[in-house]
Parts: sequence; structure tokens; C-alpha cells
Amino acid sequence: MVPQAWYFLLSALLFGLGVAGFAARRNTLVMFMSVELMLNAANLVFIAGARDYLPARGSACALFVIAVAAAEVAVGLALVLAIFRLKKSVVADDVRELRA
Amino acid sequence: MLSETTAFLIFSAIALVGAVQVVTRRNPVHAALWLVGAFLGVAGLFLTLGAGLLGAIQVMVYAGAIMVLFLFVILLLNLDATPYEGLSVARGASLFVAAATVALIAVPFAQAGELKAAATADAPDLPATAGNVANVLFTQYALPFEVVSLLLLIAMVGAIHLARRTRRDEPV
Amino acid sequence: MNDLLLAGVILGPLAAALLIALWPRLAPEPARLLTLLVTVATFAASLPLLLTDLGGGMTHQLDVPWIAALGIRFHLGVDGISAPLVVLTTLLMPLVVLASYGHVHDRVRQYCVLLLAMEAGMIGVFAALDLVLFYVFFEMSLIPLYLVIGIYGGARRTYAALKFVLFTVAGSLLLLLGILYVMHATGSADFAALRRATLSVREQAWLFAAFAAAFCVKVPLVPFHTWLPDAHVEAPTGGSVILAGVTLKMGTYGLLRFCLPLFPAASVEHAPLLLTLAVVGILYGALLAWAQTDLKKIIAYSSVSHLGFVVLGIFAMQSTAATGATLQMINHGLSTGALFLLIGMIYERAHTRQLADFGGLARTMPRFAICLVFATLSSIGLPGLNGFIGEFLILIGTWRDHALAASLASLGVLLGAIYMLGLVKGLLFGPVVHPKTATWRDLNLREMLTLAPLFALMIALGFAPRPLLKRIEPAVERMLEAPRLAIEGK
Amino acid sequence: MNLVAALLLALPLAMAAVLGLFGRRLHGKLPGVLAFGMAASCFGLAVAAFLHLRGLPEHARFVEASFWRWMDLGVGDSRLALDVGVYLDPLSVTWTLFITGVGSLIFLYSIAYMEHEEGAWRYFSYLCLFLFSMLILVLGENLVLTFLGWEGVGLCSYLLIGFDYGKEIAARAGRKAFIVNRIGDVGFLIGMFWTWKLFGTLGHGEMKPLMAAAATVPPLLALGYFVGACGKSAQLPLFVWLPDAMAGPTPVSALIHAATMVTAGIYLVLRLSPLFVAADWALDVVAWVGAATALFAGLIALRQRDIKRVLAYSTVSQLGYMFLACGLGAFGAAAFHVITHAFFKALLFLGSGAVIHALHGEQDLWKMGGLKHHLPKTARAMTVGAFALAGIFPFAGFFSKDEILGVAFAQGYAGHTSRYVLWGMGVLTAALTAFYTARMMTLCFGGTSRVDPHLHPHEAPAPMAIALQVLMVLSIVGGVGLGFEALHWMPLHRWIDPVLAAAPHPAHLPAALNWGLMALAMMIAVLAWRIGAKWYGGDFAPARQAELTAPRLAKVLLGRFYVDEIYAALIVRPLRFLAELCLEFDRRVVDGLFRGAGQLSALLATGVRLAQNGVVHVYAFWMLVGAVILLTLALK
Amino acid sequence: MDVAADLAATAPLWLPMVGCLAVLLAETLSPNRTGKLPALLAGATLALALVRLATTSPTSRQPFGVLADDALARSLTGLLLVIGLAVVVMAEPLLERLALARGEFFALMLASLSGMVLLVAARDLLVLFLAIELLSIPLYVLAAFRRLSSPSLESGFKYFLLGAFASGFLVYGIALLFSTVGDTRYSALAALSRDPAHLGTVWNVGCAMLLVGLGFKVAAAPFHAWTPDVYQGAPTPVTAFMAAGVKTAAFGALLRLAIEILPDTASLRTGIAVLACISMVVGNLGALMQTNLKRLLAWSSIAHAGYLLVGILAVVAGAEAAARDAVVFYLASYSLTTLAAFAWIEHLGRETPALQDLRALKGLARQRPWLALALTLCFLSLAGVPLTAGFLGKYFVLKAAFELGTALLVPMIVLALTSVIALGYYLRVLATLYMERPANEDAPAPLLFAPAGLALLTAVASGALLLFGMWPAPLLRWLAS
Repeated sequence: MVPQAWYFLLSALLFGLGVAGFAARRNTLVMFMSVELMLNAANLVFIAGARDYLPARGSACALFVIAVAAAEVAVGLALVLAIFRLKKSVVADDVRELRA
Repeated sequence: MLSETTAFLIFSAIALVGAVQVVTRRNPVHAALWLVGAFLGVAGLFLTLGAGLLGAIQVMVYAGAIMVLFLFVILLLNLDATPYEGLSVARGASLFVAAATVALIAVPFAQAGELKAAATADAPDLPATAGNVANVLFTQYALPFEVVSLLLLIAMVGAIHLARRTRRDEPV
Repeated sequence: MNDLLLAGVILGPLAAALLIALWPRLAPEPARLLTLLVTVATFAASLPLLLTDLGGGMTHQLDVPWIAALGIRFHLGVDGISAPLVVLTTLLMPLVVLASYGHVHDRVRQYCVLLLAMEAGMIGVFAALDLVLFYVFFEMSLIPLYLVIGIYGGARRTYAALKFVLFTVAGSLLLLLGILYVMHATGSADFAALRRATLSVREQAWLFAAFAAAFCVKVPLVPFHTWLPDAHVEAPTGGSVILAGVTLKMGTYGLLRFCLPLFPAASVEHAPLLLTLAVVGILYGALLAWAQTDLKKIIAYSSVSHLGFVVLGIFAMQSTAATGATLQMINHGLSTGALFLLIGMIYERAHTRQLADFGGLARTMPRFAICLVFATLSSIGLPGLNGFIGEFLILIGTWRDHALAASLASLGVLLGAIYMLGLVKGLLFGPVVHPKTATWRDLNLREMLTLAPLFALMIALGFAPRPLLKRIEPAVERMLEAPRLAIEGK
Repeated sequence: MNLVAALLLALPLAMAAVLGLFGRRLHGKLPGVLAFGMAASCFGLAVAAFLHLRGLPEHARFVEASFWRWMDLGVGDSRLALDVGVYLDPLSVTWTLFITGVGSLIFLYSIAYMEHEEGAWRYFSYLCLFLFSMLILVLGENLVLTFLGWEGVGLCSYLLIGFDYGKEIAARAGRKAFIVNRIGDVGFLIGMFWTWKLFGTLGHGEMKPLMAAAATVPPLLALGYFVGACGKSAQLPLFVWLPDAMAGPTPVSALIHAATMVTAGIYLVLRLSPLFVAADWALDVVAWVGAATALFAGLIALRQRDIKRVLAYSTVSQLGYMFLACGLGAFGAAAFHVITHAFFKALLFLGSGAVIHALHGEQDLWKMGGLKHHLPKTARAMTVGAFALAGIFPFAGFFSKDEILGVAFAQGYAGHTSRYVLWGMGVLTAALTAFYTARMMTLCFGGTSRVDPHLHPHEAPAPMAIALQVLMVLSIVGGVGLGFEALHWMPLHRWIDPVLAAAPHPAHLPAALNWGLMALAMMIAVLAWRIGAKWYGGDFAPARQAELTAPRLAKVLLGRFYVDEIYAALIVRPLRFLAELCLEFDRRVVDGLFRGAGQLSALLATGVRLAQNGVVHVYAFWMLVGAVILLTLALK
Repeated sequence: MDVAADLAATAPLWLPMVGCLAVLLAETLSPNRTGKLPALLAGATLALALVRLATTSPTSRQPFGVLADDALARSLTGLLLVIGLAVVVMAEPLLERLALARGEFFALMLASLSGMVLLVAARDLLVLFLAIELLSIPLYVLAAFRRLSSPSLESGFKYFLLGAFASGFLVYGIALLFSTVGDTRYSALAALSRDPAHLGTVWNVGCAMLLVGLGFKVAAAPFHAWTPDVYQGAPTPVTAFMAAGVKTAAFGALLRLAIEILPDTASLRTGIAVLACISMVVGNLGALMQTNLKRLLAWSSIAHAGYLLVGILAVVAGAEAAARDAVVFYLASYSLTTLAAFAWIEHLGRETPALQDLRALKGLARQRPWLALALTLCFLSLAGVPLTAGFLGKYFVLKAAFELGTALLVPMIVLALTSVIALGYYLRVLATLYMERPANEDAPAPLLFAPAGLALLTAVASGALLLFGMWPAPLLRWLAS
């Protein structure tokens, strides 16, 4: 058996890459993708963590996360579209009318 | 059949490479495609862990539906490769902090080894088959399941509201 | 036995404030007249409070639960310390209203509402026997005064008003923390219960610091005094009178009422520090007053100096001195109140407060001159007037154990004469300076009436202070019991 | 007797109030007449009190009358119980007598003097208030009441000096007087505080046995009172206010700044004489300060041009004599000199007032001369006063002054060698006194007239003249009538000594030596007078030239030893500088600290605003920072 | 599982959901012609839920095995329903005026509200997560509801972007906690957390990430940065909904977590204390020089999150009962205050930054004394001046914190000192209203937007601040039931 810790370490790396992508990329769409990576990392923990207890429960949880991710993406992409219509840009940092 | 370790190594390599590429590709279309790769890698890991149902859903919903949505939007907006974004001090700092975050999350795993807690290994071993998952979904998570339906519905309503074409006389 | 008099004295003005605020289409002048009547009635109603218990106990007590869940009781009562302060408050209020005829012509109703609300708060501060209730009143009196200064004040009123509030609140929030800790440690916020409670020396030290911080800012004790000159200069006459006459007393009252009996060990421990600050305040305030050119600033800094005497008297831990200190609170209210009224009157005419703009008023405004000299003499402690009795009792009592402090403080008496007579000379004597001096009419009947009660009391308290002292002393004695035990214990 | 005492205080106060409140509506001489009537009645009451006391046996010769309890605080040894009441004993009655007596005369004089002044009602109101304060000072049942009077007379002095509103100098002088007096008051106050701690009482009657029983008291305690006395009685170094106080109306100078108020210091020392005696070296200080002041002021008086200033310095000098007497333990002699001085100095001031009145306000001696032809009566009266001041037999001053010098010499003779020095200073002062008095008289009345030719000096009106005459008589008989030590004729001493402390070093001279000294003093006085009269008697030009081209010492005298300047440089200006410094400190440092706190929060607020720059990535960065903080903590 | 009983007990939860569906249905049947119907439907369901809530009493049952039906949940649910009603009242006139899609708005709002109600009752981490998403996702849309107005869209955009990021942390934290026991139920987790010996670092990290996610929702610094921008850009009723509703719901969830599963470890204590202190300092400093009223309230909301975290800290540290009541009371008073304040801002009529600028309100007290008074009461309550509900909230929290002696002294002192700074800017608002002269003295009083419902809301809410400040007994009783 692969030790659980390996999965967790991998998920930490995926999560970290997601965080890094969110923090470093300016393209809003890529930032979304990074968030998806973070969610995937979480899912990995759900599944791996449930291995020794109740694997079905872990899957159920991950399922919910996927569903939520879908909902988020729907709204998020709609927002990107709307923003793009207004600003002709998908660079997150260009949206900074509100500040200070 | 691959041994679990081999499978883990292969799928995790796919997932990591995909993830790194997502973060580093300048062209969003490329990034999206690499993301599909990462998702597939993770799906493979799910399989390795015995969560076949979830692996399938991962492929269908994530790699399938969600990514299509992404690509659809990218193409709709006719986005090209964004110009090189440069590495500003702020971004450097962000990356540094992000790395710190990873390290801080990863450290305990490296230390802890096995994470099993003493308590509550109460339930019988229920492998994550579709039937078992469904069982959990409709017993313990019955309410969340219903809630998610509303969530999806309202997300749809919201997305439609935001993204629909502007009527000429629509007020600002 | 619950006595409703105090509640009436507090709620009466509050009810009147509500009435004036809510009465649709009430014209300004009737509102002012109504306010005057209400304040006079409140004064009259508060007079029986002066018949305090000669044993120093609390009278006119009212004790009902208010917010039971939070342990807050509506507990009021007065003794020989608080009753005179309550009456001082109710006395000054009608005078402030009378004085407002001269300088408040805009937004009169609002002014009346604020004054009445303030009055309720100030009386409450002196009458509260529950710490939380005290805090509530302490803050409640703050906001109306903030608005009075900020709305009706001079050019830099916003800054001054804000400074005043921030200083006070910075202190009073520490007070709130202290109160809450006391409640945690003793399970009660009731003054009577707390006097029986014992706190460890360490606890006392911290609590004393928290309480004293709030009160010392309010007094104000050097070095927390810099808000006072600004507030005074910018405040309208009424605001200055209340500020000097009543608000500052909340600080000294708090020190005497709460710090000494509740944290006796810490009070004794820190007495040298407070005595030092008091003496520094007396001398430093006096020197600053001397260096000022703005009439109100002179009086403001003189307040710093005078209140230093009060603090000195309180922390001498000697009953004569503390009695004198309590009397001096009243005295300062009378004399400084009168001085601010007078300066307000001259400002209404001249629209300047610079000493250099004045001169020779004695010839053109003899009534004003007499009044000013009178108030000045009271302020500098001329024997035969009230100020002397207070200062004398404070100093003679302090001398017993703290001869050096008392001696240095005595120099304040000297410096007081220097700057106050400088003010009198600059205003009244010498050649006429301001070209319009001749057009300033002398004080009219209303203005004389405004001042008359103060002057009458100055003389009365100067020659026959005993009826008052007789009531103050036992109450003060009770406050000193605990510190005295602490001294003996050392 | 209570009624008499009450009336003594109530009458002046009531009159002050009446005149103050309604005086504006009284015209002409009415306010003055009313006030004079009051003063005269007070004198009558004083006489009644005196007669009453004289009827009592010597050991019980006091009356305590309490009107009401002033304050009563504390218990046990920290009890402070004070009444508003009077304490009548030979000492206070003596003072009362001459205060009301001389006072009445000066009130009388003022009726005419102030007739044409605007606001005479105010003047008389102040004067009545002064009388009240002075009486309460003297009669007060306890030290605090004495202090009340003490400050009261200071206040009246302040008001009366600055009586002429428009005169900047007068206003300034009044303020100076008040403030310098306050310096002394601080001493008085500290003395009281200490006394209360020591004796537990401040009542005169109660303190008397306690003081007598006290073996020693801290010398500083007594010196506290002495500082007070120095302020009120214009001794070194606090004398500076008195010469300036001459800016007030002349009758005020006569009453307050010569006859009565300035002797309050002596009264205090006499009242507390047992304390001083028990206070070790305190009396020596008194003696030396007194002698030094006498000499010092005498020197300054030599070169003053303003007639009132000459008299003012002479007053300071004579007060120095009185303190010298006190310091020697000759308390009775001090009292004696106080009384004679009250007579002749009041006379001199009133006389000078008549001269000034006649010259329409001219006070410069250089612009007088030859006035004896125009003002013969005044000249006669003043000459008597001048002789008395100069200590010429048989005028009043001679007896009292001689007694003081005699005591000093006797103590030296008894072995206290340093007392010879004091005696020498006294004698020298006597010579100076005679000289400057002669100078003043000669410059004023003798020689040729240097008066503005447009002026036509004329004799003073009747009320002024009457007052002068009465005082002239008193200046002649006031001395010999009250005591002549060499003949053992000492009614005043017999009357007053029992309430005073006995001298710590009693000493007696052989009769022959005593007579010899007396003759010597007389000769010195006459000689000095002659020189002075001769010097200034002839042609004025050389004397004037001499004064103008004065050598260095004389310049110093003319500059009054530059005491005012020294004060300004050493105390006033540094203090003022300190005040300005405090102001800057307060503004920049103390307030700056709080403003700095405000600015700091504003700065931080700007920082927060800068961080809030609208960029999503920056926001995410902060979130990550927070996550790192929390995670770091979690790993601990 | 007795579904019928569970449904009966959770009526306040599903009634808004039903309302949401009903609105959508109505909108589908008759697009853009529903008029006031959505608002009425929303109001009716909320009122019904409120009635239902008032007529039943708390039980110890756990509906659907994942919810709570205790006093805490019910009192917060009641509060949320009141907030919802207030937002309906606020939003309707604005939507009508701006001719926005009312059906969608109320549907989204009701969905979000049901998410909030779910959140305060959740006793399961997964439900917690879903509830947060259910309240957030509609709220993102609501913030951007004026999709053609650039600030509104920006507001929704930023909220969404950072919200998604934060929910990544939240999910990860939940996953970590899940991995320690293999279950998401609080009861299962509590069994573990009661035994600190078994708490590994994974647990700690999980808690920390949970705090990141919830810290974002409650607008605690340094997860606060979205708040000012989003509050400013969103339509004012939505801002009010966010400020009052989200804060109440998220703190409700945090409170339950603190009561049930968060262990009293040094790291957690320090972590919460640090968040509290940073929030108080940053929130108050940020507001110090702010002139836009909505941004000002946003910063103040960050500061209040800090104050509330002190209460949470007290719960974690052991003063459970007192601190729970304190936090709930604080939430009630704060919600009331912000509702009043945003309702007030709604009176300014146009959602343009220029009109929300403080400087435009100079001398308002002269022309509109009552309106000025209402805002004064709001700000005094926010500042915690006695006799307002805000004071009692702060007092209550501090009192609870003192149950632990001086253990929490540092955050309490920070609370006191930052309150001084806070008073500085709150009073500046008063100064603008009362002490300055209008820019144009002769200009007539500004014509403000004052539909009856809104005016009533403003008056009632600000009056209630004073009422509850002096006589909180009814509120306390209601919250305790």
C-alpha cells in the first residue's frame, strides 16, 4: 500500500501549485483554474483520508465538492464574461476602479 | 494491473506536471488543456485509491463539462496568449508566501506518517462503490444533497442573469 | 427604601429634552424659556439632596435592577461628596441657559436639548452607585458636550471637540475594562458591595491604573491636560462653564469616590506619584496660564492648576485635605464658571479674546469690572471668599504628612495671583486699547442675574462654609477609611 | 463687649458695602462724610474696648468673642476648629486704637482731598473695606482670620494703588504690591500649616499658653511668619513694592503705606513673639534683616527726588528699626515705635499731600522750594513731623528710636558683641534719616522757589488742615506721653508688655551711660540735620549739580541699588522665560506627543489605504500572509 | 430518521428555499411582469418562517442528523430572517427605481438567506461548506447584480474571485479534519477534540485553514481586503445583506465550531487572538481617513469582526456560556446597526460614489435633523457609546472575556485602544453632519429618496438601537429562547 502520507504530500503540492497560480497569474481564467486545482487537492485528501475509515463517505464528500466547483465555475465564468464586456480584459488586476 | 505504487507515481507525475503547466502556460487555452491533464491524473489517483465512481465523475464533470465551459469562454472571448506578465516584487512575494503555505501544509504530513486517529473507526468498511456512495448520499448527506440541487439551480439563475445579452433599453 | 427624588432629577431634564426635541414646530425662544424653567425646577428639586446624612452614609437611594442579564443595576444615591456636586450641576445649568441668550442664536432648540441631556448625564455621574451605571452616565454626558463644543464653538471647534472626546474616551475605555474586571473579581458592580470586597494588591495596582487613567485625563492632570485649553478656547460660553464647572469634577470625584475606597493599597502605593503630578500640575499649569494671551486659555490653564490642588488634597489621604478638596471642586465650579461667563460676556461684545486687545474697561464697564475682580479674587483664593477655604484646608491638611508637596503647592497660590492679576490688569486697567471699547455696553440685568448666584455663593462659602463642610467631612471620612487602614498596615 | 467687637467689624464692612453698592448715587462730600463718621465711631468703639480691658485685672486682660463657627474639621490632634470672632487684648486694642484714630483723621483729610476726584465713592468704599480688613487682621480670633485681614488689606492696597484706572503705572504698581505681598503670604501660610501641626490650633487665645510652654520651635517655622511680615512690612528683600505703591492717592499712602498696613508685619511678630523667642536663631535673623533694611532704605532715601518716595523709603527704614527692636527682643519698644511712627509718618504724608494738592499733583522736590511762604501751616506741621522722624528731642520719634538703640547697646554692653554692630547701623541710619529729612524739608519749603510760575499754591482746606493739626500735636506728645525709658516712665510698656514675650537677653544700662548715649544720638541727629539743611538750604544749583554728577555710589543710590533691576534679571525674567519655555514644551512635547499619536495613526491609516489598492492579487497576498501566520501557529 | 418531524423543525430553513423557487416559478410564468410579487413572496415566506420560528421552541433533536435545533441556531435564524425582511424592504424600492430584474434578485436573495440559515444550524462540516457556498454564490451575483454598472460588477467579481480562493482553503481544511476521523459530523470530531492528546498537527492545520475560510467570510483581517471594495460597489441593500447577514451567519458557524469542536489549544487561541487584533487595528485604521460612507462602514465591519473574534476567543478559551450569549447579542446589535446605517445610505438615492461621500453631507443636520439623528444613532452604536445597543454588545463581549480573568487581556486592551481610534472617525461623521456648513448655504435641502417602507425601516432600526441600548431585556429574552 502506498502510505497515506504520500497522497497527502501530493495533495499539498497540488494545493500549493493552485495557490501559487492564483497568486501569480493575472489572467482571471487561469486563476479560476488554479482554484480548481486547490479543490482537486482537497478532493484527494477526502478520498485518501477516508481510505481507512469509510471510503464511500469520502467519495460522497468529494462529489459535493465537485458539484460546488461546477456551480462556482458557472457563476465565475458568467462574471468573467460580464467583466469582459465592460472592460475588454480578463486581467484581474485591471479591475481596480474600487480602491483605497 | 499496475502495482499501486507504480500507479501512484505515474498518476501523480501526470497531475503535478499538468498542474505546473497550468500555472506556467501563458496561453489560457494551453493552460486549460494542461488542466485537463492534471484532472485526469487526479482521476487516476482516485482509481488507485479505490474510488472508481469518483474517478469517473472527475473525468466527466471536471475534465469534461467544466473544462469545456472554460474553453468555451476562452474561445468566446477570443483570448490569445496574454503578454508575459513579468515577475514583479509583489508577485515574487506572493509566490514566496505561496511556497511557505505549501511548506506549512506539507510539513505535518511528512512528520505524521500515518494519520489514523484513535477514535471512531466505528463504521464498517464500505468501499466507495456507486451503491455505497449513494447510500451515504441519501442517508447522512440527504440534506446536503438537496441543498446542492438548489445551489446548482441558483448558480444557473445567477449565471444567466450575469451573462445574458444586454437589452438595448436595459437600465444601468 | 427607594427614593425617587434622584431619579426625578435625572429623568426630568431628560424628559424635557425629549419633549423639546419631539414637539413639532416649537419656536426657539419658548424652547429656551422652557429649558430655563426646567433647569430652575431641577435646581429647586435638587436642593433637598443637600440634607445629607451627617454620618456620611448614602441617602436618597434608589436601587432597582436595570439590565439583570448583564449585572447592571440602576442604583443611585448621594452623600456629602456627591450631593454638593449634583447641586452645583443643577445650579450652573440655568445660568448656562441664561447666558445662552447672549451667544446662541442659531439652532437654539438643539442647544436646549443637548444641555438638558448633558445635565441628566452629569447628575447621573455623581449619583451613580453602580460602576457600570457610572460609566454609562460618564459617557452619556460626553456626547452632548462634544456636540455643544463642536456645533456652537469657535473656528477650530471640530478639532477641539474631537480631541476632548478622544482623550476622555481613551481613559474611560480603560475604566470600562477595569470595571469589568472588578465585576469579574468580586461578582458585583455595586459600590456598597465593592467596598466590602477585597482585591489582591496586584489586582489593585492594575485596577487603580485603569481607573486613575480615566479620571486623570478628565481632571486633567499633567501630562494629560492638553485637550483642555483647546476645548475651552473653542467651546461656547455655556460649554466652557459646564466643562470647567462640572465635567472636570468627574475626574476628581472619581478619584475620591472609587480609587481611594476600592483600591486602598494601590492608592497609598501610588499616592506619591499622584501628589507629584498634582504639584507639577499646580505649578506648570500656573506658569502656562501666565504665558497665555488668550483669555480663555488663561482660565483653562488655571483650571489645570486649581484641579491640581484638588488632586493634592485627595491623595494627601488626610480628612481635612480631602474635605477641602471636595469643597474646592465646588469652589472651582463657582469661580471658574463665573470667569468663563464673564469672558463670554466680553467676547459677545468685542469678538476677540486676546488680552492685548483690551484695556481700560474699568472706566467704561464698571459693573463688569467689579464682577471680574470679584471672580478673580475668588479664583486666587482670597480669604473671605470660597476659594480660600478650599485651598487652605487642602494645604494645611496636606502639610501634615507631605510638607514639601504642600509648600511647593503654596507657590501655586502665588503664581495664581500673578497670572490672574495680569488678566485683570490687562482687561480693566491702563489705557483703552480697542477702538470700539466705548460702544460696549456694561453688563445688563440678565447678565448680572446670571452671575449673582455665583457671587452670593462665593461669599457665603467664604464666611460660612461649615454647613457644607459638616456634610462633606463624614462622607470623605468614609472614603478614607480603607486607605487609612492600608497605611497602618504598611 | 461682644457687641462692641461685632460693631467694630460690622460698621466698616457695612459702610463699604453701602458705598460700593449705592455710592454712585451719593454726590459731593457725602460718601466721605459718611465714611468718616463710621471711622470716628469705630474709634469710639475702640476706646470703649480699651477702657473695658483696662478695667480688667492684668492676668485676665482679654476678651474672646466668637460670632459663629467658621469651620470644624477632624478629631483629636488633627482637629481644626476655627471661629469667626475677635480676640481683644492689650496688643490688639492698641493697634485698634491707632488704626481707628489715625484712620479717622485720614478719612477726614480725604473728604477734602478727594472732593473733586471722580469716583470718590469708590475710594471711600475701598477705604472702609481696608479699615474692616485691618481691624480683622488685628482683632481676629485666630491666625486664619488674621490672614484674612492680611490679604484683605493687601487687596485694598491693590485696589487703592490702582485707583486711577487709566494710569498704567498705578495699575502695575498695584499688581506688584499684591504679588510681592503674596510671596510673603506663602511664608505666612506655611507658618500656619506648621503651627497647626505643632500645636493643633490656630486660635490666638489657645496658642498663647502653648507657645509659652514650647521649649523650642523650629526656627524655620518662625521664619515663615517672618517672610510674611517682610512682605507686608516691606523689609529686605521684599520691600520693592512699597516705593512703587506711592502711585496711589496720598492719603492712602499715609494710611496704608505708612501708618497701619505696613505695621501688620510687626503686629504678627509681636503676636507670635513667644514663638520667635523659642525659635532659636530666628530672632537674630529678624534683627539683622531689620537693621540692614533700615540702613539700606535710609541710603536710598538720600537721593530720591519724588517727595513721596523719600517718605516711602523712610517708612521702609523706620520699619527696619521696628524689626530690629523685635529681633532684639524689645517687643514693647517695637510697638512704641510703631505708634509714634504712625503719628509722624501719617503727618508727613498728609503734609506732603497738602503740598502736592497745592501744586496740582507735582511731586518732584526739584520743582518745589520756598513753599513755607505759601503754605505756612503745612510747613509748620511737617517740620514737626520731620523732627519726629529725625529723632530730635522732644518729638515723638526720639523716644521710641532711642529706646531701640538703647536696647541694642545694652545687649552689646551685656556681652553680645555683635549687637554693637546693630547699634552702629542704627545710629548711622539715624544720621541718614536726619540728613534726608532735612534735605526733603529744605528742598520743599526752604530756599528759593522753583515752582512752576503758573501755579499759585494755597493752604489746604479745613478738613485737611484739622487732620494735620491733630497729628502734629500727636507727633509732639505721642512720644513722651507713652514712655520715656530713661525716666522709667513707661505706661505703654506696662500696658502691652504682659502680652508679649520677655526679651531673651534682658540687659540694662547704667543710667549715666544711658543718658550719655541719648545725648550722643541727639547730637548726631541735630548735626546731620544741620548739614542737610545747609547743603540744600542755599542756592539750589550747586546741590543739583552735585546730585547730577554723582559719584558711583550716589548713582547706585539714585538707582535705588538697582533692586528692581536685579529682581527683574534674577527672578521675573527667568520665571517669565520659564513660563514661555513651559508653553513651548507643552505645545511641542506634551501636546506633540498626543498629536504625534494622532499623526502616527494617520500614517498607519495611509499605509492601510495604500495596501488597499484595488488589485486582487495584493488582496490575495494579504490573505496568504494571514494563512501563513495561522499555519505557523498551528505547527507550534 | 423522522423526515416529517425534521421538516417541521426546519421550516425556517426550507421556507426561504420554497420562496426562492416560488419566485423563480412566478418569473418563469410571467417574465418581467411580476411587479411587486417577488418582493411580496419573499416577504411572506420570511414572515411565515419568522412566525413559525416564534411559535415553536428549541429542541435537542438534530434534524437530518446534520443540523441543530437548539437555542443558538434558532436565535440566529430569527435574526437572519429579520435581516432578510429588512433587506426586502430596502431592496424593493431600489429595484423598482432602477428597473432591475426583481424576480432574479429575490430568488437569489432567498437562496442566499437559506444558505445563511443552514449555516447557523450546521453540525456537519460538509453542510457547513455547502451552506457557505449556498450563501456565497448567490451573493456574488447579487453584488454584481447591476451587471452593467462597473462598480457593481467589479464588486461581484472581486468578491467571487477571492471568495473562491478562500473556499479552496476552507474545503482543504475540512478535508484535513475529515481525514483525522473519517467523518464530517461535529459529534464525531468533538469526540476527538475533547482529547487533546490525540490532536496532531494535521488537526491544527485543518483548524487553521478552516479559520482562513471563515475569516474571509466574516471579513477578519488579513482576509479582509475584499470588504471595502465589495461593500462599496455592491448595491446598497446587498451590502447591507452582506454586512449583517453574512457576518451573522458566518460568526454563528464559527461560534458553533468554537463551542463544539475547536479545542482550546495555545495555537488556536493565539491564532484567533492575532486575527482579532489585526482586524481591530486594520479595520479602524482603514476607516480613519475614509470619506465614502459605504467604505467607512466596510472598514468598521472589519473592526467589528475583530471585536466579535474576541468573543469567539472567549468561547474557545472556556467562557462558553457567557461568551456565546455575548456574541449572539453583539451580532444582533451589530446587524441592527448596519441595517440602519445602510438603510440610511439608501436614502441617498443614487448609487453613485459622489453621493455617498461624506463631504456631500456637510451640514445635513440643519436641513434634515431627523435624518441626521438616525445616522448619529447608528454611528454612536457602532462606536459603542452607552445607551445604544452597540455599547451593550461590546460590554457583553468584554464581560464574557473577563470570565477568564486576565487571560485575554491583550486583545481586550487592543479592543479598548482601537475603539478610541474608531470613535475618531465615527465622530467625524457626526462632525460633518452637525458642525460643518453645507457647501452651498442657500441650496434647498437635498431631495432624498424616501419611500415609506425605507423610511420606516430606518426609523425603526435606529430607534431600536436606542431602545435596546436602554432596555435590552426583550432582545435578550428573544435571543435566549
